[in-house]
Amino acid sequence: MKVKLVYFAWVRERIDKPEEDLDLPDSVVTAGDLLQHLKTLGDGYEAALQYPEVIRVAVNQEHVDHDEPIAGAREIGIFPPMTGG
Amino acid sequence: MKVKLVYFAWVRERIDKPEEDLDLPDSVVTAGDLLQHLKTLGDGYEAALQYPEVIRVAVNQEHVDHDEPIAGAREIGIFPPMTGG
Amino acid sequence: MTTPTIRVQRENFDLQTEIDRLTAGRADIGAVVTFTGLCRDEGGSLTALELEHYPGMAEAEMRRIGEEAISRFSLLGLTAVHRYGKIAPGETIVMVVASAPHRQAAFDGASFVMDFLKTAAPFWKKEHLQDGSAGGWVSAKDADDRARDKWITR
Amino acid sequence: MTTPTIRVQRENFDLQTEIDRLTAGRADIGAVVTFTGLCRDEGGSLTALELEHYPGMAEAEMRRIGEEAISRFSLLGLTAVHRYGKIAPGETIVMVVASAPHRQAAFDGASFVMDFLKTAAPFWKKEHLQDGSAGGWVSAKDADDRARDKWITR
Repeated sequence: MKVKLVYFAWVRERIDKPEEDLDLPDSVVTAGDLLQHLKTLGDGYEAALQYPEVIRVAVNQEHVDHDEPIAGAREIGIFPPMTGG
Repeated sequence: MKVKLVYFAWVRERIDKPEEDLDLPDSVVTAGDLLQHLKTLGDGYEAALQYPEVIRVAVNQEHVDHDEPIAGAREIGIFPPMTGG
Repeated sequence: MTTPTIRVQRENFDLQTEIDRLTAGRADIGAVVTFTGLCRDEGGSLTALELEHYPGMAEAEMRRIGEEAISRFSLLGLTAVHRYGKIAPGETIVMVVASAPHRQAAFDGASFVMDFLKTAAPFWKKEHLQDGSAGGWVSAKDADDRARDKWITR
Repeated sequence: MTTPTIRVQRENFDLQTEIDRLTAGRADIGAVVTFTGLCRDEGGSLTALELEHYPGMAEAEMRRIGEEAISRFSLLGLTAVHRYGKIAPGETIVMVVASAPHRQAAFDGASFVMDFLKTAAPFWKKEHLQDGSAGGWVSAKDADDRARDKWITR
Protein backbone atom coordinates (compact mmCIF):
# COMPACT_ATOMS: atom_id res chain seq x y z
CA MET A 1 0.00 0.00 0.00
CA LYS A 2 1.42 3.36 -1.07
CA VAL A 3 0.72 6.27 1.24
CA LYS A 4 1.90 9.82 1.93
CA LEU A 5 3.18 10.35 5.45
CA VAL A 6 3.32 13.84 6.98
CA TYR A 7 5.18 14.64 10.22
CA PHE A 8 4.81 17.59 12.60
CA ALA A 9 6.58 19.27 15.53
CA TRP A 10 9.23 17.16 17.28
CA VAL A 11 8.26 14.07 15.29
CA ARG A 12 9.15 15.99 12.13
CA GLU A 13 12.39 17.29 13.69
CA ARG A 14 13.57 13.85 14.79
CA ILE A 15 12.67 12.07 11.55
CA ASP A 16 14.22 15.12 9.88
CA LYS A 17 11.74 15.45 7.01
CA PRO A 18 8.28 16.99 6.77
CA GLU A 19 6.78 14.27 4.58
CA GLU A 20 7.55 11.23 2.43
CA ASP A 21 5.82 8.63 0.28
CA LEU A 22 6.18 5.07 1.57
CA ASP A 23 5.16 1.66 0.33
CA LEU A 24 3.89 -0.21 3.39
CA PRO A 25 4.13 -4.02 3.79
CA ASP A 26 0.88 -5.98 4.04
CA SER A 27 1.62 -6.71 7.70
CA VAL A 28 0.81 -3.08 8.53
CA VAL A 29 -2.95 -3.08 9.25
CA THR A 30 -3.57 -0.61 12.07
CA ALA A 31 -2.22 2.82 12.99
CA GLY A 32 -0.29 1.12 15.80
CA ASP A 33 1.26 -1.36 13.31
CA LEU A 34 2.39 1.62 11.23
CA LEU A 35 4.20 3.24 14.18
CA GLN A 36 6.01 -0.05 14.95
CA HIS A 37 6.99 -0.40 11.29
CA LEU A 38 8.31 3.18 11.08
CA LYS A 39 10.49 2.62 14.17
CA THR A 40 12.50 0.06 12.16
CA LEU A 41 13.42 2.58 9.45
CA GLY A 42 16.36 4.23 11.21
CA ASP A 43 17.66 6.10 14.26
CA GLY A 44 15.58 9.26 13.60
CA TYR A 45 12.38 7.21 13.42
CA GLU A 46 13.44 5.30 16.53
CA ALA A 47 13.95 8.60 18.42
CA ALA A 48 10.68 10.10 17.18
CA LEU A 49 8.59 7.04 18.02
CA GLN A 50 10.37 5.86 21.15
CA TYR A 51 7.13 6.18 23.16
CA PRO A 52 4.47 5.31 20.55
CA GLU A 53 1.64 5.53 23.11
CA VAL A 54 1.90 9.36 23.15
CA ILE A 55 1.98 9.68 19.34
CA ARG A 56 -1.18 10.81 17.52
CA VAL A 57 -2.16 9.47 14.10
CA ALA A 58 -4.55 11.08 11.60
CA VAL A 59 -5.82 9.24 8.51
CA ASN A 60 -6.95 11.53 5.70
CA GLN A 61 -6.85 14.43 8.21
CA GLU A 62 -9.02 12.78 10.86
CA HIS A 63 -7.80 11.50 14.23
CA VAL A 64 -7.72 7.68 14.59
CA ASP A 65 -6.98 5.44 17.55
CA HIS A 66 -3.96 3.15 17.36
CA ASP A 67 -6.13 0.05 16.99
CA GLU A 68 -8.00 1.42 13.96
CA PRO A 69 -7.17 0.12 10.46
CA ILE A 70 -5.48 2.47 8.02
CA ALA A 71 -6.80 0.80 4.85
CA GLY A 72 -7.81 3.38 2.26
CA ALA A 73 -5.49 6.06 3.63
CA ARG A 74 -4.09 8.52 1.09
CA GLU A 75 -2.38 10.68 3.71
CA ILE A 76 -1.36 9.78 7.25
CA GLY A 77 -0.27 12.45 9.73
CA ILE A 78 1.97 11.51 12.66
CA PHE A 79 2.56 14.01 15.43
CA PRO A 80 2.85 14.62 19.19
CA PRO A 81 -0.08 15.71 21.41
CA MET A 82 -1.49 19.05 20.28
CA THR A 83 -0.62 22.25 22.15
CA GLY A 84 -2.47 24.96 20.23
CA GLY A 85 -5.09 27.41 21.45
CA MET B 1 -35.55 62.11 60.22
CA LYS B 2 -35.19 64.02 56.98
CA VAL B 3 -34.21 61.94 53.97
CA LYS B 4 -34.12 62.15 50.18
CA LEU B 5 -36.15 59.44 48.43
CA VAL B 6 -35.45 58.48 44.82
CA TYR B 7 -37.77 56.30 42.74
CA PHE B 8 -37.11 54.31 39.58
CA ALA B 9 -38.92 52.44 36.77
CA TRP B 10 -42.59 51.65 37.47
CA VAL B 11 -42.27 52.74 41.09
CA ARG B 12 -41.31 56.21 39.80
CA GLU B 13 -44.13 56.15 37.22
CA ARG B 14 -46.82 55.20 39.76
CA ILE B 15 -45.67 57.65 42.44
CA ASP B 16 -45.35 60.12 39.56
CA LYS B 17 -42.18 61.83 40.71
CA PRO B 18 -38.50 60.91 40.44
CA GLU B 19 -37.53 62.06 43.93
CA GLU B 20 -38.65 63.99 46.98
CA ASP B 21 -37.47 65.02 50.44
CA LEU B 22 -39.52 63.59 53.28
CA ASP B 23 -39.52 63.97 57.06
CA LEU B 24 -40.08 60.48 58.42
CA PRO B 25 -41.86 59.78 61.74
CA ASP B 26 -39.84 58.08 64.52
CA SER B 27 -41.93 54.92 64.09
CA VAL B 28 -40.11 54.23 60.78
CA VAL B 29 -37.08 52.18 61.81
CA THR B 30 -36.49 49.60 59.06
CA ALA B 31 -36.69 49.64 55.26
CA GLY B 32 -39.91 47.63 55.57
CA ASP B 33 -41.38 50.24 57.93
CA LEU B 34 -40.58 52.89 55.35
CA LEU B 35 -42.47 51.06 52.58
CA GLN B 36 -45.54 50.68 54.86
CA HIS B 37 -45.36 54.38 55.74
CA LEU B 38 -45.10 55.45 52.08
CA LYS B 39 -48.19 53.38 51.20
CA THR B 40 -50.25 55.71 53.40
CA LEU B 41 -49.25 58.84 51.46
CA GLY B 42 -51.73 58.51 48.58
CA ASP B 43 -53.11 56.44 45.73
CA GLY B 44 -49.92 56.59 43.64
CA TYR B 45 -47.83 55.30 46.55
CA GLU B 46 -50.47 52.64 47.25
CA ALA B 47 -50.28 51.45 43.61
CA ALA B 48 -46.48 51.50 43.53
CA LEU B 49 -46.06 49.61 46.80
CA GLN B 50 -49.03 47.27 46.57
CA TYR B 51 -46.74 44.24 46.81
CA PRO B 52 -43.94 45.53 49.06
CA GLU B 53 -42.20 42.13 49.15
CA VAL B 54 -40.98 42.60 45.55
CA ILE B 55 -39.73 46.15 46.11
CA ARG B 56 -35.99 46.75 46.50
CA VAL B 57 -34.57 49.37 48.86
CA ALA B 58 -31.10 50.93 48.75
CA VAL B 59 -29.72 53.08 51.57
CA ASN B 60 -26.98 55.50 50.48
CA GLN B 61 -26.76 53.55 47.20
CA GLU B 62 -26.33 50.10 48.76
CA HIS B 63 -28.94 47.33 48.75
CA VAL B 64 -30.56 46.63 52.14
CA ASP B 65 -33.01 43.94 53.25
CA HIS B 66 -36.43 45.04 54.45
CA ASP B 67 -35.60 44.21 58.08
CA GLU B 68 -32.49 46.41 58.12
CA PRO B 69 -32.60 49.80 59.90
CA ILE B 70 -32.41 52.95 57.80
CA ALA B 71 -30.90 55.15 60.50
CA GLY B 72 -28.23 57.46 59.06
CA ALA B 73 -29.66 57.35 55.55
CA ARG B 74 -29.15 60.48 53.45
CA GLU B 75 -30.64 58.97 50.28
CA ILE B 76 -32.99 56.01 49.97
CA GLY B 77 -33.71 54.43 46.58
CA ILE B 78 -36.94 52.51 46.04
CA PHE B 79 -37.40 50.44 42.89
CA PRO B 80 -38.61 47.17 41.33
CA PRO B 81 -36.36 44.12 40.73
CA MET B 82 -33.50 44.98 38.37
CA THR B 83 -33.62 43.95 34.71
CA GLY B 84 -30.38 45.30 33.26
CA GLY B 85 -27.56 43.45 31.52
CA MET C 1 -4.11 45.61 43.25
CA THR C 2 -6.25 45.45 40.13
CA THR C 3 -9.25 47.79 40.10
CA PRO C 4 -12.19 47.39 37.72
CA THR C 5 -12.93 49.92 34.99
CA ILE C 6 -16.63 50.82 35.16
CA ARG C 7 -18.65 53.05 32.85
CA VAL C 8 -22.34 53.86 32.39
CA GLN C 9 -22.83 55.69 29.12
CA ARG C 10 -25.26 56.45 26.33
CA GLU C 11 -22.80 55.73 23.48
CA ASN C 12 -21.81 52.41 21.98
CA PHE C 13 -18.40 50.83 22.73
CA ASP C 14 -15.69 49.03 20.79
CA LEU C 15 -14.67 45.65 22.15
CA GLN C 16 -11.21 45.54 20.59
CA THR C 17 -10.38 48.96 22.05
CA GLU C 18 -11.42 47.78 25.51
CA ILE C 19 -9.40 44.56 25.17
CA ASP C 20 -6.34 46.49 24.01
CA ARG C 21 -6.59 48.75 27.07
CA LEU C 22 -6.40 45.71 29.35
CA THR C 23 -3.60 43.92 27.51
CA ALA C 24 -1.31 46.70 26.19
CA GLY C 25 2.31 46.50 27.28
CA ARG C 26 2.06 43.35 29.38
CA ALA C 27 2.85 39.68 28.80
CA ASP C 28 1.23 38.03 31.82
CA ILE C 29 -2.28 37.76 30.30
CA GLY C 30 -3.02 34.45 28.59
CA ALA C 31 -6.79 34.77 28.23
CA VAL C 32 -9.36 37.51 27.62
CA VAL C 33 -13.09 36.74 27.64
CA THR C 34 -15.67 39.31 26.59
CA PHE C 35 -19.43 39.29 26.89
CA THR C 36 -21.65 41.56 24.81
CA GLY C 37 -25.38 41.78 25.51
CA LEU C 38 -27.61 42.95 22.67
CA CYS C 39 -31.20 44.11 22.37
CA ARG C 40 -33.29 41.22 20.98
CA ASP C 41 -36.62 41.53 19.22
CA GLU C 42 -38.24 38.14 19.50
CA GLY C 43 -41.64 38.94 18.07
CA GLY C 44 -40.75 41.66 15.57
CA SER C 45 -42.88 44.15 17.51
CA LEU C 46 -40.17 46.09 19.37
CA THR C 47 -38.84 49.46 18.24
CA ALA C 48 -36.55 49.96 21.24
CA LEU C 49 -35.72 49.10 24.80
CA GLU C 50 -35.35 52.11 27.07
CA LEU C 51 -32.73 51.56 29.75
CA GLU C 52 -33.21 53.50 32.98
CA HIS C 53 -30.60 53.46 35.72
CA TYR C 54 -29.89 54.82 39.19
CA PRO C 55 -27.02 57.24 38.56
CA GLY C 56 -24.25 56.84 41.10
CA MET C 57 -25.55 53.59 42.53
CA ALA C 58 -25.33 51.85 39.13
CA GLU C 59 -21.61 52.61 38.93
CA ALA C 60 -21.07 51.80 42.62
CA GLU C 61 -22.83 48.43 42.34
CA MET C 62 -20.97 47.53 39.13
CA ARG C 63 -17.72 48.42 40.89
CA ARG C 64 -18.59 46.18 43.87
CA ILE C 65 -19.39 43.30 41.50
CA GLY C 66 -16.19 43.88 39.53
CA GLU C 67 -14.03 43.98 42.67
CA GLU C 68 -15.59 40.74 43.90
CA ALA C 69 -14.88 39.07 40.54
CA ILE C 70 -11.24 40.25 40.51
CA SER C 71 -10.70 38.92 44.01
CA ARG C 72 -12.57 35.65 43.52
CA PHE C 73 -10.97 34.61 40.21
CA SER C 74 -7.61 36.44 40.54
CA LEU C 75 -8.36 38.43 37.40
CA LEU C 76 -5.67 40.67 35.94
CA GLY C 77 -8.22 43.11 34.56
CA LEU C 78 -11.97 43.71 34.46
CA THR C 79 -13.96 46.25 32.44
CA ALA C 80 -17.74 46.61 32.50
CA VAL C 81 -19.70 49.14 30.45
CA HIS C 82 -23.49 49.45 30.60
CA ARG C 83 -25.46 51.71 28.27
CA TYR C 84 -28.62 53.69 29.07
CA GLY C 85 -31.27 55.44 26.99
CA LYS C 86 -33.15 54.04 24.00
CA ILE C 87 -31.54 51.04 22.35
CA ALA C 88 -32.88 49.54 19.11
CA PRO C 89 -33.03 45.79 18.35
CA GLY C 90 -29.59 44.55 17.31
CA GLU C 91 -27.77 47.28 19.25
CA THR C 92 -25.53 46.62 22.25
CA ILE C 93 -26.63 47.05 25.87
CA VAL C 94 -23.74 45.84 28.00
CA MET C 95 -20.14 44.73 27.70
CA VAL C 96 -17.83 42.88 30.10
CA VAL C 97 -14.14 42.12 29.53
CA ALA C 98 -12.18 39.86 31.91
CA SER C 99 -8.47 39.06 31.61
CA ALA C 100 -6.50 36.40 33.47
CA PRO C 101 -3.42 34.20 33.12
CA HIS C 102 -5.59 31.21 32.09
CA ARG C 103 -8.90 30.72 30.35
CA GLN C 104 -11.12 29.26 33.08
CA ALA C 105 -10.67 32.29 35.34
CA ALA C 106 -11.41 34.67 32.46
CA PHE C 107 -14.58 32.75 31.52
CA ASP C 108 -15.72 32.54 35.14
CA GLY C 109 -14.98 36.22 35.77
CA ALA C 110 -17.03 37.46 32.82
CA SER C 111 -19.89 35.06 33.56
CA PHE C 112 -19.96 35.99 37.27
CA VAL C 113 -20.07 39.71 36.50
CA MET C 114 -22.96 39.25 34.04
CA ASP C 115 -24.99 37.12 36.47
CA PHE C 116 -24.70 39.79 39.16
CA LEU C 117 -25.14 42.74 36.78
CA LYS C 118 -28.48 41.22 35.77
CA THR C 119 -29.73 40.78 39.32
CA ALA C 120 -28.01 43.47 41.42
CA ALA C 121 -27.07 46.47 39.27
CA PRO C 122 -29.87 49.09 39.29
CA PHE C 123 -30.97 49.12 35.64
CA TRP C 124 -34.48 48.62 34.27
CA LYS C 125 -35.74 47.97 30.76
CA LYS C 126 -38.94 49.38 29.29
CA GLU C 127 -40.28 48.19 25.94
CA HIS C 128 -41.34 50.59 23.19
CA LEU C 129 -43.55 48.91 20.59
CA GLN C 130 -44.07 49.48 16.88
CA ASP C 131 -47.70 50.61 17.39
CA GLY C 132 -46.32 53.57 19.35
CA SER C 133 -47.31 52.28 22.75
CA ALA C 134 -45.05 51.67 25.70
CA GLY C 135 -45.08 47.89 26.06
CA GLY C 136 -44.43 47.90 29.75
CA TRP C 137 -41.46 47.17 31.94
CA VAL C 138 -39.52 43.95 31.39
CA SER C 139 -40.03 41.53 34.28
CA ALA C 140 -37.15 40.10 36.27
CA LYS C 141 -36.53 36.44 35.42
CA ASP C 142 -36.27 33.61 37.92
CA ALA C 143 -33.64 32.10 35.61
CA ASP C 144 -31.42 35.12 36.30
CA ASP C 145 -31.75 34.60 40.05
CA ARG C 146 -30.82 30.94 39.63
CA ALA C 147 -27.81 31.87 37.47
CA ARG C 148 -26.66 34.22 40.22
CA ASP C 149 -27.29 31.71 43.01
CA LYS C 150 -24.98 29.09 41.50
CA TRP C 151 -22.05 31.37 42.48
CA ILE C 152 -23.32 31.59 46.05
CA THR C 153 -23.85 27.92 46.78
CA ARG C 154 -20.65 26.48 45.37
CA MET D 1 -28.38 25.83 9.28
CA THR D 2 -25.57 27.85 10.87
CA THR D 3 -22.08 26.99 9.67
CA PRO D 4 -18.93 28.00 11.54
CA THR D 5 -16.46 30.51 10.11
CA ILE D 6 -12.96 29.03 10.40
CA ARG D 7 -9.62 30.64 9.55
CA VAL D 8 -5.97 29.74 10.05
CA GLN D 9 -3.81 32.77 9.31
CA ARG D 10 -0.54 34.50 10.07
CA GLU D 11 -2.06 37.98 10.61
CA ASN D 12 -3.70 39.37 13.72
CA PHE D 13 -7.51 39.79 13.91
CA ASP D 14 -9.95 42.43 15.18
CA LEU D 15 -12.56 41.19 17.64
CA GLN D 16 -15.10 43.93 17.04
CA THR D 17 -14.99 43.28 13.28
CA GLU D 18 -15.63 39.56 13.86
CA ILE D 19 -18.50 40.29 16.26
CA ASP D 20 -20.06 42.75 13.82
CA ARG D 21 -19.95 40.08 11.08
CA LEU D 22 -21.98 37.72 13.26
CA THR D 23 -24.52 40.29 14.47
CA ALA D 24 -25.04 42.68 11.52
CA GLY D 25 -28.61 43.02 10.28
CA ARG D 26 -30.25 40.64 12.77
CA ALA D 27 -32.14 41.09 16.02
CA ASP D 28 -32.30 37.51 17.33
CA ILE D 29 -28.88 37.53 19.05
CA GLY D 30 -28.94 38.45 22.72
CA ALA D 31 -25.43 37.40 23.70
CA VAL D 32 -21.97 37.28 22.15
CA VAL D 33 -19.01 35.76 24.01
CA THR D 34 -15.47 36.04 22.72
CA PHE D 35 -12.30 34.33 23.83
CA THR D 36 -8.85 35.64 22.95
CA GLY D 37 -5.76 33.61 23.77
CA LEU D 38 -2.47 35.50 24.08
CA CYS D 39 1.19 34.53 24.21
CA ARG D 40 2.35 34.70 27.85
CA ASP D 41 5.89 35.09 29.02
CA GLU D 42 5.95 33.83 32.60
CA GLY D 43 9.66 33.97 33.28
CA GLY D 44 10.69 36.89 31.09
CA SER D 45 12.90 34.59 29.03
CA LEU D 46 10.68 34.09 25.95
CA THR D 47 11.16 36.01 22.70
CA ALA D 48 8.42 34.20 20.79
CA LEU D 49 6.25 31.13 20.46
CA GLU D 50 6.37 29.52 17.04
CA LEU D 51 3.04 27.98 16.08
CA GLU D 52 3.20 25.04 13.68
CA HIS D 53 0.03 23.50 12.23
CA TYR D 54 -1.13 20.73 9.93
CA PRO D 55 -2.54 22.67 6.94
CA GLY D 56 -5.89 21.33 5.84
CA MET D 57 -6.45 19.18 8.89
CA ALA D 58 -6.23 22.19 11.23
CA GLU D 59 -9.11 23.88 9.41
CA ALA D 60 -11.05 20.61 9.11
CA GLU D 61 -10.73 19.83 12.81
CA MET D 62 -11.67 23.39 13.82
CA ARG D 63 -14.72 23.09 11.57
CA ARG D 64 -15.76 19.79 13.19
CA ILE D 65 -15.40 21.35 16.66
CA GLY D 66 -17.34 24.45 15.58
CA GLU D 67 -20.18 22.40 14.06
CA GLU D 68 -20.44 20.32 17.23
CA ALA D 69 -20.64 23.50 19.35
CA ILE D 70 -23.34 25.03 17.14
CA SER D 71 -25.42 21.86 17.33
CA ARG D 72 -24.89 21.25 21.03
CA PHE D 73 -25.64 24.78 22.28
CA SER D 74 -27.95 25.96 19.46
CA LEU D 75 -25.56 28.77 18.62
CA LEU D 76 -26.60 31.40 16.07
CA GLY D 77 -23.00 31.95 14.97
CA LEU D 78 -19.49 30.68 15.62
CA THR D 79 -16.16 32.06 14.40
CA ALA D 80 -12.75 30.60 15.24
CA VAL D 81 -9.45 32.03 14.03
CA HIS D 82 -6.07 30.48 14.91
CA ARG D 83 -2.77 32.13 14.01
CA TYR D 84 0.46 30.42 13.02
CA GLY D 85 4.09 31.50 12.73
CA LYS D 86 6.15 33.38 15.31
CA ILE D 87 4.12 35.19 17.95
CA ALA D 88 5.75 37.48 20.52
CA PRO D 89 4.68 37.72 24.19
CA GLY D 90 1.54 39.84 24.51
CA GLU D 91 0.38 39.04 20.97
CA THR D 92 -2.75 37.07 20.16
CA ILE D 93 -2.76 33.37 19.24
CA VAL D 94 -6.41 32.39 18.92
CA MET D 95 -9.87 33.92 18.87
CA VAL D 96 -13.34 32.37 19.27
CA VAL D 97 -16.66 34.22 18.95
CA ALA D 98 -19.97 32.53 19.82
CA SER D 99 -23.41 34.13 19.48
CA ALA D 100 -26.72 32.87 20.85
CA PRO D 101 -30.12 34.14 22.00
CA HIS D 102 -29.04 33.92 25.67
CA ARG D 103 -25.80 34.20 27.58
CA GLN D 104 -25.28 30.70 28.97
CA ALA D 105 -25.23 29.12 25.49
CA ALA D 106 -22.78 31.74 24.23
CA PHE D 107 -20.46 31.21 27.23
CA ASP D 108 -20.68 27.41 26.90
CA GLY D 109 -20.13 27.51 23.14
CA ALA D 110 -16.95 29.59 23.35
CA SER D 111 -15.60 27.56 26.27
CA PHE D 112 -16.35 24.22 24.56
CA VAL D 113 -14.60 25.30 21.36
CA MET D 114 -11.50 26.41 23.29
CA ASP D 115 -11.29 23.18 25.30
CA PHE D 116 -11.37 21.10 22.09
CA LEU D 117 -9.13 23.45 20.11
CA LYS D 118 -6.48 22.94 22.81
CA THR D 119 -6.68 19.16 22.75
CA ALA D 120 -7.80 18.16 19.22
CA ALA D 121 -6.80 20.83 16.68
CA PRO D 122 -3.38 20.02 15.16
CA PHE D 123 -1.26 22.97 16.34
CA TRP D 124 2.03 22.83 18.24
CA LYS D 125 3.99 25.54 20.09
CA LYS D 126 7.76 25.81 20.15
CA GLU D 127 9.52 28.26 22.46
CA HIS D 128 12.22 30.65 21.26
CA LEU D 129 14.32 32.00 24.12
CA GLN D 130 16.16 35.28 24.66
CA ASP D 131 19.57 33.57 24.64
CA GLY D 132 18.89 32.62 21.02
CA SER D 133 18.20 28.96 21.70
CA ALA D 134 15.07 27.04 20.85
CA GLY D 135 13.58 26.30 24.25
CA GLY D 136 11.84 23.16 23.13
CA TRP D 137 8.29 22.19 22.35
CA VAL D 138 5.55 23.07 24.81
CA SER D 139 4.17 19.94 26.51
CA ALA D 140 0.50 19.04 26.44
CA LYS D 141 -1.15 19.68 29.81
CA ASP D 142 -3.24 17.17 31.75
CA ALA D 143 -5.39 20.12 32.85
CA ASP D 144 -6.39 20.67 29.21
CA ASP D 145 -7.47 17.03 28.88
CA ARG D 146 -9.54 17.36 32.05
CA ALA D 147 -11.12 20.60 30.79
CA ARG D 148 -12.12 18.77 27.60
CA ASP D 149 -13.39 15.70 29.44
CA LYS D 150 -15.91 17.70 31.49
CA TRP D 151 -17.90 18.14 28.25
CA ILE D 152 -17.86 14.39 27.60
CA THR D 153 -19.02 13.17 30.98
CA ARG D 154 -21.86 15.55 31.60
